[in-house]
Amino acid sequence: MNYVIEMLNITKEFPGIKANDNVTLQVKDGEIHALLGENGAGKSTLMSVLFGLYQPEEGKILIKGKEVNVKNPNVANEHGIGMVHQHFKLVHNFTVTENIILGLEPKKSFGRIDIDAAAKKVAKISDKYGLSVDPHAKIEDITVGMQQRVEILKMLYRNAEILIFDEPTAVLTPQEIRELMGIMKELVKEGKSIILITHKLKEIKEVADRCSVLRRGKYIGTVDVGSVSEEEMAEMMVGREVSFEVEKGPANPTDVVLKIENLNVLDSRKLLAVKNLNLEVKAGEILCIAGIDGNGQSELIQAITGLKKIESGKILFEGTNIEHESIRNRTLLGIGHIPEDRHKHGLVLDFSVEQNFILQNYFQEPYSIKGIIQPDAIRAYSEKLIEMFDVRSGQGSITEARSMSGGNQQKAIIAREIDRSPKLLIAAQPTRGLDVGAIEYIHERLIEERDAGKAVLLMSLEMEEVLNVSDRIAVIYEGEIVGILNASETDENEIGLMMSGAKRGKV
Amino acid sequence: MEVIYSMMTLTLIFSTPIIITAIGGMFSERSGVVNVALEGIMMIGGFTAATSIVFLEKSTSFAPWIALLFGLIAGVLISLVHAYISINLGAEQVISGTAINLLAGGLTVYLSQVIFHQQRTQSFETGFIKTTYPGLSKIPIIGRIFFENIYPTVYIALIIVIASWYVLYKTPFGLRLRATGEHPQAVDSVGISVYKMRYIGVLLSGALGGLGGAIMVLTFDTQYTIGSIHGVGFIALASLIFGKWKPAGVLGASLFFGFSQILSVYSTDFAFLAKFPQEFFKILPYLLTIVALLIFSGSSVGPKAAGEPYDKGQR
Amino acid sequence: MKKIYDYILDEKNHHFIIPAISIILGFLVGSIIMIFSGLNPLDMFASIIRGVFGITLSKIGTGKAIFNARYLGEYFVFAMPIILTGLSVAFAFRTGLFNIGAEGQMIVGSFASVVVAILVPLPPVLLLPLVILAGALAGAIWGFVPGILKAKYNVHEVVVTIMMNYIALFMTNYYLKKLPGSTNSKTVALVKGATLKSDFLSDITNHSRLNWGFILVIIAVFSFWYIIEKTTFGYELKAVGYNPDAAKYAGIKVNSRAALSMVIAGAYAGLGGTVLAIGTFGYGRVLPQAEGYGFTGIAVALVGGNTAAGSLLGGLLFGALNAAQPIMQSSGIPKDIAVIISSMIILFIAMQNGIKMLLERLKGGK
Amino acid sequence: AKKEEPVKTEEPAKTEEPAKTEEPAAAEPVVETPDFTVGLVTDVGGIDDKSFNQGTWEGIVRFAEDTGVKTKYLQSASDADYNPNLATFSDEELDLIVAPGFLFADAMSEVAGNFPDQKYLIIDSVVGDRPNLVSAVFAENEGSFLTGVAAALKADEAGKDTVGFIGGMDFDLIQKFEAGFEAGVAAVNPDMKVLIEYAGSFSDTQIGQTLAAKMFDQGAYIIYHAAGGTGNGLIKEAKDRRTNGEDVWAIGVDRDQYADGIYDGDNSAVLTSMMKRVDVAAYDVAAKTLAGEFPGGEVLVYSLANDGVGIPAENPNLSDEIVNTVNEYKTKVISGEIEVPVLPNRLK
Ligand SMILES: Nc1ncnc2c1ncn2[C@@H]1O[C@H](COP(=O)(O)OP(=O)(O)OP(=O)(O)O)[C@@H](O)[C@H]1O
Ligand SMILES: Nc1ncnc2c1ncn2[C@@H]1O[C@H](COP(=O)(O)OP(=O)(O)OP(=O)(O)O)[C@@H](O)[C@H]1O
Ligand SMILES: [Mg+2]
Ligand SMILES: [Mg+2]
Repeated sequence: MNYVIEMLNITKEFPGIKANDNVTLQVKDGEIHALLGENGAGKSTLMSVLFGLYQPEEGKILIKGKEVNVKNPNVANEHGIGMVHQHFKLVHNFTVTENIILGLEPKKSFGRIDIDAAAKKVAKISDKYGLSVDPHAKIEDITVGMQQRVEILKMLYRNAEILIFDEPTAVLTPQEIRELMGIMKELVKEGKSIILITHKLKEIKEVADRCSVLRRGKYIGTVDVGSVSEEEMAEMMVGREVSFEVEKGPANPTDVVLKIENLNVLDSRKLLAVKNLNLEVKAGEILCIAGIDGNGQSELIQAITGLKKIESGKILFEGTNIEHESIRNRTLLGIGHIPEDRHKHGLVLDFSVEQNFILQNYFQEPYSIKGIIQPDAIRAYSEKLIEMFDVRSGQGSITEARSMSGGNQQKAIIAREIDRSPKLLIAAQPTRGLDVGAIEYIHERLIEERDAGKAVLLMSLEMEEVLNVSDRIAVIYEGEIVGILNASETDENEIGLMMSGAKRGKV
Repeated sequence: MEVIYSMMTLTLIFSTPIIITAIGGMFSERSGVVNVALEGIMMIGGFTAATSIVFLEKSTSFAPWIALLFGLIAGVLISLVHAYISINLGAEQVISGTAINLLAGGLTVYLSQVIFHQQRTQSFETGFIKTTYPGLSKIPIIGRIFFENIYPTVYIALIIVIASWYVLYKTPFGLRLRATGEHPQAVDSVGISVYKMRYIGVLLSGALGGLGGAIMVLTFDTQYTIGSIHGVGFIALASLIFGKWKPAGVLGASLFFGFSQILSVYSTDFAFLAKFPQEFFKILPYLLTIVALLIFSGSSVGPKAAGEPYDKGQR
Repeated sequence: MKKIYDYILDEKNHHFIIPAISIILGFLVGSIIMIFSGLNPLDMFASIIRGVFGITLSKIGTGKAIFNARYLGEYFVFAMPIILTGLSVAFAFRTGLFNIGAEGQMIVGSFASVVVAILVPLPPVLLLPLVILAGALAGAIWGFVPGILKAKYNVHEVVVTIMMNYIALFMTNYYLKKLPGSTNSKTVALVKGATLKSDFLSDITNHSRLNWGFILVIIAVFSFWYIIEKTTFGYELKAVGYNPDAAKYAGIKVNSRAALSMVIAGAYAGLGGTVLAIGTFGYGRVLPQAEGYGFTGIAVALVGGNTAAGSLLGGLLFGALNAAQPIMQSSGIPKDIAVIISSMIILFIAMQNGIKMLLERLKGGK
Repeated sequence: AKKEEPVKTEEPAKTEEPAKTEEPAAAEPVVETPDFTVGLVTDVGGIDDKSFNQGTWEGIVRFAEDTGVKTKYLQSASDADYNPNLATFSDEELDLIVAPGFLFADAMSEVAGNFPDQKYLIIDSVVGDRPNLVSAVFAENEGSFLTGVAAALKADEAGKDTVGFIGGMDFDLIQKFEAGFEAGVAAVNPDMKVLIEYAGSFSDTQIGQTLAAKMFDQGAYIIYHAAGGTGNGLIKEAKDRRTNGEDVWAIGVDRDQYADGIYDGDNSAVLTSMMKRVDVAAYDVAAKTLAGEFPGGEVLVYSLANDGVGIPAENPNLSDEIVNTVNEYKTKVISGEIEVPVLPNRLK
């Protein structure tokens, strides 16, 4: 068989995790090969190994049949491997041509860059593949989709034969995605081979020839896309093994605590990340926002908690619009927030555990009286939380948060947010990166909150968590809720299809 | 009219060290390393040049030029410290720069005492000499400004501005340097070493800062003293910002700051300026820089990655 | 021995060990430079001991008075302003801002104190507090400008503070000369009631210039510690300094806290100017150039790990180097070695990542 | 430099090592070494500042060489050091403590009050009411008068009608230089124009040079400076212009600056200098103190009459004729026939 790339038995470990465990990937000449897997399955790691960013502990790489030691990205480039990174590597105030030729500048007399020749070449390549990129445009003036084409041109300019796309559609509009698919097809027609990393089954179905699936670092298998259904691929991706059912009784939803009406939120690139979104969360239920990373769930939560300004729409908390309330006021009104990124938002790592416990209420009695911090009250409170939530650390209350394990850091945040007894608890990826025990514990606490009559808004990327913990599931796709399902009446396949945009449900 | 010509020429002379040093700072910051050590680098360059000329002037008529070279080399050496600390050790670049400024003051005076047994270098006789170029000075207007009673170092400054513009905007090196200051990850991803580019940027600032300091001492002074540079390095920093990190802008800003000082010297000759105290003209460059920063604050000028240590792993 | 070794290698102690190593290395480099230029480093240390305590080692055994309290008094006079500028830099650091402007804040502090002392006709009991307040307030205003520019427009505070230093210098010089009775180099002497001078303190220290300024310093050190460690406001400042994103998440107004911290930092530096003007001198001075108190303050803050007590110790350390300078110079040691040592200490602290790596390697190698 | 130096500025190495001078007994076989020490506290300039610190130190060293007494000095790192440095010497009970410059006035007065048993000399400032303190001041206006005369004569000789003056900072001490110079020029040629400029600094050579260039361009033939380090810029500009064949001159201040103006081998751009003999003052007072005649509380005035100010003995750039005329004027000033003003015209 004619493979351009063979990654055989690759194992790559990070401290505490085998990101790739004996993974094999074989890419045929001239095919589009999809690499499918959940978040954290090890896709990017595998590609980073291929591109020379990481060195694997075990396994070997063959390029066009020859074993190669890809020490660094330059070696990869020499072998005709190019990569479009998920985060574009473009200089914003440079022109398209300047970005493309960076590092490989054609020269004319007196050591000058021959920018005209370069621009012509860029235009030629662009025409050849129907990319319609203006070689003289500045990056900051063009759309994200166009920027991605510049990245593609960058590879083509370097005569790359094997093109890696890491989640290329995550940041694109549907039209742009359609165009990208066309470009990919054009590329393989010209004899290139493509590895496409994605979660979206629809896309795989549309362009890919074959698909390799990873799950939790392990290689699951490779299938011919034409001969399997989306459901089958989803099953491979999610897996059946799992699931110790979480003990929980039926929900008793009562009043609506949070009501979102026609909400629109922009992301950092000024694109609509949340589109005309409507949602209700009731007291006594766990509503889960399920979706693939980057579909607007982060922006939605930041809008509710006040970390992000909204574009339009209403956020009603117990009937009052909180659009203009400060973060502090939303907290005081009774919103608790377990943030998605615990190191960025959730903790002050240089503070001690007890100082982190009071992050949301340090200014209130008994922790502060007339502007003076009350160490005794804080210590007592801290001891209580440590006891109640079993937060383990070297020196108890005075342990620096930085020195704690991820699971205990997360427990500390959860302790802080739950103990304030908020009417609405927002938990964004609360179990990310934690071990099984910690996950179980956190799930129990969330259910306890629900049973105590609180509204819980869960955001998760983990299919099991979505299914086991929540009562209702709102699937988000491209900033819209594409379906609301009862957890007891659905399954992974249905959710997976909705998450990847292949199916729409009732809203 | 006579007065205007004189003022123009003097502005060129006055601005020369500012221009050269600021262009040096531009290379450093374009590579992504903030350099507040320009003042200190100038001091080291000025001291080295003064010391070398004292020892050389009796033996060669090229002494000033050789002294410039030594000043330049000394600037490179001291900037190596900044480069290592900022680039390899990922330190807070402003702290490193501040320490170098402080060090330069102590070191130059200390070495003066070791070498000359006094707190300043010995006086030198030659330095650079203002020259009038007989043929050229007859050219209308231009001749009077550029070729009469002027130091050859002025031409060095102008050549450096043009050369740096060329290098920055026309050559592969310039493209890579600018990219490094904007988006080092992008540079790394196409196989160019970010560290190498940053070293070159910082060492260029050392070379030009050293040269600027050397020129300052060899044109205005008869020896190096602790007061020889007196804040010109910070004016250069101001010019760099006011000139938006661009060669032409830096030239314009430096000339403007130089001109404001010349105006203060001539203020007694113009009724409308005589009202302003000397202090007003001294404050002007600094005040304008703050205003400029305020105006720029909305738009993003200045190398985006300047001041941030490069971490290979970061995306 | 093993215990000491472990203590040094323990990461928990780095905040203390790294400045200590930097200080040692700074003196080491200074000593090596001296040896290379044919000087004896021990003479430098003798000068420092004499400059600080007035203990003349060579007099030991000669029967002459070995100790002279005046040196101690003058030593504190040296240390007081740089402790205050050190506090200023440290305070701003606590919210993640780099205050290179302590110099300028100090200059305007001096200026404001002198102006009030000269122009405001009040009895001493009322005047003195006003004079002190004016100094702190002027420094605070000078700190507010970069603070608000940073908070509102995200203009980098480093460049602004450098520029503000020069503006402070030239502007105050201009106005000082305009005060009634001023010459082109200084103002009239302030009435004694408007100064911090004290015959009592001077007498007990053998006519040194020790003055009540030390009380202000103690109050400043204490207030720094109190604000940072004890108050809700200090908690917010620290949170902003350590992690602005988390601070925002917790509902803290990050920008206003940053601006406020520059205001307080400026007040400390302004107070430093007050102590210098109405404690050490008793008149306003037209300065030919900046005096470097602000830059020494950076060293003080870095050595002190940006804490109150650390700045106090750092101020005493660099005060010792200052006090020793004339004595060094007169015993044939260029006084500039003190400047070299100070700057080397800052450089080594800047290199702390390198020192940490070295310590890690030592640990690994064990 | 074929001329006798009034003070040994050419050999700084000798004066720079106090360690050496502290033990004169070892260096020179003086039979009877008096137990007497003179101490100098300098300002930030230090004993090699080419200005009054250096001059004063040279006077003290010369006195030590002549008599075998001991010397010491302390250099101030800032003006905050003045007081403690003076007090340090007072503690050590030195026999005479000297400080140059009016900036010392406050510190001197305070320390002299604190140590009534010590003897002090302040140069360039009058500090009254202290019986243990002598003030030495100079008639800079008289010395400057002579340079004015010399400048005007030289300009007349060359057919030029303008001369100039650059002051460091505009305050009374420097105004005395300005006033004397103006008066000297006017005494010779009342129609001659005198351009007056102040640099606003004693250490900014950039401004010094620029001011000089401007004034030369405006027709000044000779420029006299009383601006310390700023004057280096003037001398540099004059050297440059003379190298280019332009006929312009600089006049030095404080010491004989002839050597600073040397260009092209032997030529100097420094026409003459207004010498202010701080060394003489330091020497005199030290001698009197040693002899037990310390003139406590007095104000000693050094003027043309006692050669405390004046132009150098050798002036290679001045013709004998001019020197003779200058000397005639000197006699007239000494005799009181001419009274030299202390206030410049612009302030009258
Ligand atoms: N540099 C690293 N150090 C430690 N762990 C890492 C590192 N990079 C990735 N991991 C971990 O390795 C596992 C696999 O990550 P990888 O990025 O390959 O997943 P992925 O399939 O690309 O996921 P995603 O869809 O989120 O991009 C994850 O658990 C991740 O946390
Ligand atoms: N050093 C690390 N330690 C722990 N987790 C890490 C580390 N580096 C990355 N991760 C985690 O691994 C996951 C995926 O990382 P990865 O680098 O593969 O990201 P990616 O989104 O696939 O980016 P790209 O496609 O641009 O490489 C993320 O959850 C990230 O937080
Ligand atoms: Mg990803
Ligand atoms: Mg990935």
